[in-house]
Amino acid sequence: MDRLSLDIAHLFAGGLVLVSFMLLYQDRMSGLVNTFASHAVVVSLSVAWQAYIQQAPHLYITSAIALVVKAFVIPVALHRIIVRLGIHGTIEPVVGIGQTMLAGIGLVALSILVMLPITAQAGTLAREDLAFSLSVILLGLLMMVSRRNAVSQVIGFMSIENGLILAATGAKGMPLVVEISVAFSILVALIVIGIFLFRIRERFDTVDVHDLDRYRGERP
Amino acid sequence: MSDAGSLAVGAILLVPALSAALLALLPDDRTAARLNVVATLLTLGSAVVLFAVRPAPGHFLIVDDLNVVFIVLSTFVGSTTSVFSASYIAHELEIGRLAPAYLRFYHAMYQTLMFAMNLALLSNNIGLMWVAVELATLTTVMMVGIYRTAAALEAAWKYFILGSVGIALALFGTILVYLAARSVVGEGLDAMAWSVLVGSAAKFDPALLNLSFVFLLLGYGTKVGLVPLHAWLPDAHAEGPTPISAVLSGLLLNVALFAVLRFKTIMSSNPGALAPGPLMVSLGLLSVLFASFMLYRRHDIKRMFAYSSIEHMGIVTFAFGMGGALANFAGLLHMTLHSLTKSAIFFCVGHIAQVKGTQHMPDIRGLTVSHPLLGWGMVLGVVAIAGLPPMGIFVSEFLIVTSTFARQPALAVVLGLSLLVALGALLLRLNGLAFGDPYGSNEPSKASFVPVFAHFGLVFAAGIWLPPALVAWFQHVAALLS
Amino acid sequence: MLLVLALAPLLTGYVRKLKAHLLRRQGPPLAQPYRDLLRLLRKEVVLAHSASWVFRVAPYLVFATTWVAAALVPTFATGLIFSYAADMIAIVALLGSARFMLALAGLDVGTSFGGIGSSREMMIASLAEPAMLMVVFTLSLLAGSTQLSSIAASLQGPDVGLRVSLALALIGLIMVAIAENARIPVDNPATHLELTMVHEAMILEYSGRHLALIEAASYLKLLLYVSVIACVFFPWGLAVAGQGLAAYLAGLAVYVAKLAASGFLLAIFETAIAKMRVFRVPDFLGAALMLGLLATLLLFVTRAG
Amino acid sequence: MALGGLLWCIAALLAASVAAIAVARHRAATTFVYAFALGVTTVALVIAAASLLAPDALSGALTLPLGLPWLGARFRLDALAAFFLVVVNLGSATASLYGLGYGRHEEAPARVLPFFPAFISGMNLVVLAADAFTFLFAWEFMSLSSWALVMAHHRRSGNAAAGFLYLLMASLGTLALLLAFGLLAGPSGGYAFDAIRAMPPSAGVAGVVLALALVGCGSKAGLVPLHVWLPLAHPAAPSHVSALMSGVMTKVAVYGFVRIVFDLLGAPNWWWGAVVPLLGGVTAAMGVLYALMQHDLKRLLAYHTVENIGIIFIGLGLALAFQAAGMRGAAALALTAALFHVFNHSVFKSLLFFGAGAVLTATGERDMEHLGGLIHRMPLTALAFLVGSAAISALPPFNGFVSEWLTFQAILISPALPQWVLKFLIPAIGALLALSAALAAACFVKAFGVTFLGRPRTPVARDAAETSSWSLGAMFLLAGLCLVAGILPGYFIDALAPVAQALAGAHLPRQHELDWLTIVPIAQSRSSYNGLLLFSLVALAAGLAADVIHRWASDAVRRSEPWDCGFPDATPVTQYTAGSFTQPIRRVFGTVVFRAREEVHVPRPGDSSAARLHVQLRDVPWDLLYAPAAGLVDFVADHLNKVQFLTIRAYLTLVFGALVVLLMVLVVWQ
Repeated sequence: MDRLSLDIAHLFAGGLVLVSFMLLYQDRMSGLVNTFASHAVVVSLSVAWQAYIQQAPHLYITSAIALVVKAFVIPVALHRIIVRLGIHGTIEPVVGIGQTMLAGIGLVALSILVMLPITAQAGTLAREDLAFSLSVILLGLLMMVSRRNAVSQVIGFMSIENGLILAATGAKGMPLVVEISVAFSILVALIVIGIFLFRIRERFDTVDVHDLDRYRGERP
Repeated sequence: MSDAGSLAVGAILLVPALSAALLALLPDDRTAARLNVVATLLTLGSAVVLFAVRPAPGHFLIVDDLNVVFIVLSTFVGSTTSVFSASYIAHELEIGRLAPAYLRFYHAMYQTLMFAMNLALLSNNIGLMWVAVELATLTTVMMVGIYRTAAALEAAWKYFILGSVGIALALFGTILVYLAARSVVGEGLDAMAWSVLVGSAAKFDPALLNLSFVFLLLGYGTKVGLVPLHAWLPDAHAEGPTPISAVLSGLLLNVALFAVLRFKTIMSSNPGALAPGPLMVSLGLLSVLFASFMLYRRHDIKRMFAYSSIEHMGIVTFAFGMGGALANFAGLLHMTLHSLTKSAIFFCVGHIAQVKGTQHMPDIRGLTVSHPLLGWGMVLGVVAIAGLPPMGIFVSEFLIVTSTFARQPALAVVLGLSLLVALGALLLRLNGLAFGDPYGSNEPSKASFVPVFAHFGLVFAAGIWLPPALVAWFQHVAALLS
Repeated sequence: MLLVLALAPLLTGYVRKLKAHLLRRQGPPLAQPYRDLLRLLRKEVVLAHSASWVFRVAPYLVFATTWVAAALVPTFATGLIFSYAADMIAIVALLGSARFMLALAGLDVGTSFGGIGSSREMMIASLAEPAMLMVVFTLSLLAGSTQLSSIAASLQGPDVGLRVSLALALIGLIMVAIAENARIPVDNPATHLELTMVHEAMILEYSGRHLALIEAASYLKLLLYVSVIACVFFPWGLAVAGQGLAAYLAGLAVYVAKLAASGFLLAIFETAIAKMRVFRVPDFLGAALMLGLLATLLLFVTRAG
Repeated sequence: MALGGLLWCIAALLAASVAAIAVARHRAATTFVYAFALGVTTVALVIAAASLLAPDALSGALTLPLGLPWLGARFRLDALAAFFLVVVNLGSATASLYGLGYGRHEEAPARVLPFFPAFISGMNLVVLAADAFTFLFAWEFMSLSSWALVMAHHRRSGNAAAGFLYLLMASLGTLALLLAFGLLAGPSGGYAFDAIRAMPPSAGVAGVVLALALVGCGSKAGLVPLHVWLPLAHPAAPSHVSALMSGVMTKVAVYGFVRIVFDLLGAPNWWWGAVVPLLGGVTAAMGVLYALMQHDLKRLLAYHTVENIGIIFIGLGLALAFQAAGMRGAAALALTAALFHVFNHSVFKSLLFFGAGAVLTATGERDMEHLGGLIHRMPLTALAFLVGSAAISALPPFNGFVSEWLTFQAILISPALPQWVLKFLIPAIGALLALSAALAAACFVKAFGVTFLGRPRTPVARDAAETSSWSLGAMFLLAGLCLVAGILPGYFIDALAPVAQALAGAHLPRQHELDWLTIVPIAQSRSSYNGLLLFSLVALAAGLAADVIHRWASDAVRRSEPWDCGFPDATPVTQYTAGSFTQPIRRVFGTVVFRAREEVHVPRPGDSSAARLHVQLRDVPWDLLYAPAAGLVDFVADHLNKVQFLTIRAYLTLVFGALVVLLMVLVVWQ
């Protein structure tokens, strides 16, 4: 049972990394949002699996939250925003997709390298999960860095949160407080982001962060 | 005894929370301001009680030598700032920069921020602390954006993005710490409680700890404003309301630093883990160097002092990174004095900006002629922040530089030179601000100078004479940290 | 003291006479300087309106300081009374203060010529003094003292022998002396051509007794330098204190002879050489300074060898 | 106890400055503050003098529970401190006396009165401090209060810049001293001077400390090339403060150097004796040359401070050299010469600044080219200033000559030193010293002549008025001191004996028993000087001549137009100006030292416009050191400033990069 469950856990974690790569690969808004939805689905699945093998029922809540909020609510909201802002066009990534992919692979390698010295004492399960979640986080960061568009940056940020959830649930027996806080923070984060996008929409024609920078005080 | 202590702890947390709720409902701005002051004073009072009695550490809350210093400091600065904010906000309402609706929001947020910071300081649970810091971040984001100008929104947005990323990194670090602890102290709350972690950190897996410290340092370091994670800080200070700038510089940075310190103690009590010192020293030195050069091209007065906050946070981090009883002592002292001085400076700056109607320094001249109190307050502030006697920061910088030079001459030289560079920039600006022929409006300022000179008085006293009790306290804490 | 006062004009007159002779002129009589002084003393003083008390006090101070300085030089005998009051450095400094006062006086009336004089005089002095001091260094390092008497005494001693540095010092000292006494080629006491005059320009505004005093002072200065050279580099026949009158007389005779000789040399030198441009003077004196320094350094080398 | 009394005086001064803040607006405040300061400093002066004459009886140590908690604020009164306290409080007392009159003309008393007593107390504290923290605290406090005084007239153009440069250089010095004490104290933090004395550093460390001390104290004292701030800041302050800064504060810096190098640093190394005098000699020569080029009276005086500091450091360096060679007597001679010059310079420099202040109040002019003929309107000031000029030009019978004479005597012993470098170097330095002395004379002929003599060049100079009697009193007090110290140096040298004994382990033979009050540093046969005798002889001769002439010859006087070699034109413009006076010397030295360039614009015939002489001088140290440093800071600031204007994405990239780098570090580490 252990062996199998481990493999399945790996499967999910690895799947998550894969989806992160797909996120990087996307260059259209709507496609990006849909991919993110699937990202959330994978996360919720893996969380559910963890709940199952750890006999930790409270994890089901987390997975449910992830599924509902991030797989459905947020994508819909994002679609709305996109439509309203009229930016289904291309995302104009800063660097080409190819280089981004290569960088992503490098990051994954790095995260594995970092995890290697950790002794098995912490539990192989945790260790592998950590490696994967770390790479998901790094990929999310890479995404935020390599996109010009506010919405895609938000998506990158949320994929980071997914990575965190993966790590948190991988950590066996971690008290509930963390999940709550994660969900809570994401919720608040969404509210704030929504408010901001709304206000920004009021003032600018686009949410491209690049344009915001013109409005800084000290531009000579 | 201890129940009195737990009562005090409860008060520290509940008073801000309740008054936040109350203020959210209260329409009248005058009473709101007063209530704000009263609440902060109450909190301060109950914080002082903790000196006398303290409750036994629980699962979620703890009061120990380290955080009492921070709590008293933050509640004190919080109360003085609320006094200042009363007069500041009144003026903002007059000129109609703030709508009353936003005012209500502002006061509620202020108390929420107090609550969050006290919680972060008091929490005995790394997860809880993380939540508190997160809450503090969100509230400050709200307040930075409160003016709804393009620049303000942009600053808030930047602050929000960078802050959330930092918070995310911190969370990952927290999880790693839990993992490291779990295999030793077993699952559950114990594995996240300071009181337990510090004791048994020696047996943790060093590799995990190293990894976690990297993430925590970056995560909370973003809040501290260490270069290169500092980008949010100057704009957030410059665009938000001045009381918030004061609170940010005076308190929030300390709270984040406090978190870093907590984890540093865990790290340093584990022999196998890599010494956290070098990382902190290099980040701190980088911040000092960078910030002191950035001071030169500033035109916005609040942004300039924000950079000086970065510089001083760098100094403190540097000191704690150097470690050793002397350096730790100096670091604590420097942090305390810096939050006092910097908040006082921001009080002055707020009034100046209101009187002159601008934050653009070239348009502010000859203050000692037009507004002697404000002008000399400014001079005093720059003298203090530049670490010149008789103000207290001289003491801490003296200790830091001398104690470092005996151990790491090169580092001390770099530190000293960058301090000199910073001094040059500040003086250059001061010449323009305080001296020369006055320029701009000469309307008298209805400022409340009590908070300003209360802070300066304390800093001055610290420069002349440190009370032995305080010294013993700091030395004890310094011993704890090293 | 009175002796030097008595002898000084004589020397000057003697030099003038000699020069005249060398120029195939039959010059003024030897006693001419005395007559000049007396006549000037009897004349009234013409003061400019803008002259202040500095202008009137200066001559007396100049005269007095120079006189004292001259009196401190062991002319014909060493170990005179008061000779311990000041060593060679002090003497140089005394002359310096005399010059200081004179230069101020030159500026006092507020004319262009007075300014020219003072400024050039100070420029020359600023180089001449160090040169002089360097010479003093050489001598005192050699003699282990800055007291003129003891320098002379030690140079009388057999162990001195002939030294390169001494020769250099001598040359340097002579150059300084020429400059300080405003002789050709640095300055020409006999001209009032504004482009060239230095010393004369300073005292242009003076008349009557003031002029007399200043003239006397300059006579004294010349005598002083000559006798310094004489007693330091040709210390033979100096009487030692307490040797009795005969020795003193002998010393006196030798001294007068020395004066005559040096005066003769000076006259020849002056007639042989042409006046140089003012801005060549610094080079001239710089050379003197270098010589002095060189002498000092060579001293070590010879010591070492 | 003496120390306690002094500390009470300091406390009183501080209290006065606090009170001054309150009452500064009041009319009587000026009189009150200066009178109070005068009283207190006089008391302090008496105590200090007493404890200098009887050092064993009155010296002592005291620790107050201030400053660093585990260390306390330590104070100690020994012979050295006592001597410098005499200097400090003498200068302060006379400055206060002068201020009683001068302060009335102050336009912004509220910006002067509070800081004046604070400044004095700061200087006193530095001298009394006996641990590194208190020392640096007082040191920086002194700088800060004097900075405030420099900024008193902040509206005048250039003063703000001067204050900026001043405080920056002062902080540089403090930083250097900070590092020096960091080395001396060691990682354990033994900041008390006793602890430092207990464990003297190794030779290498001592060398570094010496260098740091040279930077730290030299920047305050004005050693070339750290002097740039001095001629800007000193003149900017009110004149009696300029006197304090120039005459006294630089001496406090010298005290710092002596305390660190002679007292704390242990046995000197021979090369110190080469470096320090060389610096001193260069400083002396450069300082006086700079001074010659100035037309601003107060700036000229400030540059002369640089020169005299150089002379003092020559003496100190010689003392180091002799000490390293174990020649105690010679070391004592050199040290005595230096310290005596410290005293003398403080006296006549204060006097000269007072005179300049009087001129400034009378005419509102600092530029000599607009002055002249003042001796007719303010004869007493002129007399005092003349005495000061003679003293600073090292002319007998005044005090400046005595100390330089002693320095020369010390130089003359140098051949006995073992090292060949020193054998050759020190006479050359002697040449520099002689040169600077002669140039100083030239410079003060110019200063006095152009300012006071001649005919007034401007209306303000024509109808100037004599200054107040308080100020005159202060000036004549100092002038009298110049003369007394000049003709009776023996007593002063004896008073310095305990200091020399404490620092050099030997002292000069007692002087005042000798007949006729001659001073004999080493031996009668070697060298001796008798100021009294010279003075009386000169006076006698002058009196005699005057008497004889007035009795036997005519004393008739006729006033008339100046003859001026037959030139009738009498407009004051034709006078020699300061610029034209120094033209020959500028020709000689300027091209080398200042890369001076002169351009003469002579209008073509028929063109009636005035011919114009344009002189351009460059400050070489500034061009070589300061300009590049400032340029570097600007460059870095400009390029770092770009970081302020990045996009959020770029900032995120920074965070990201930091994370990746740290992770890589981790990987490499394990």
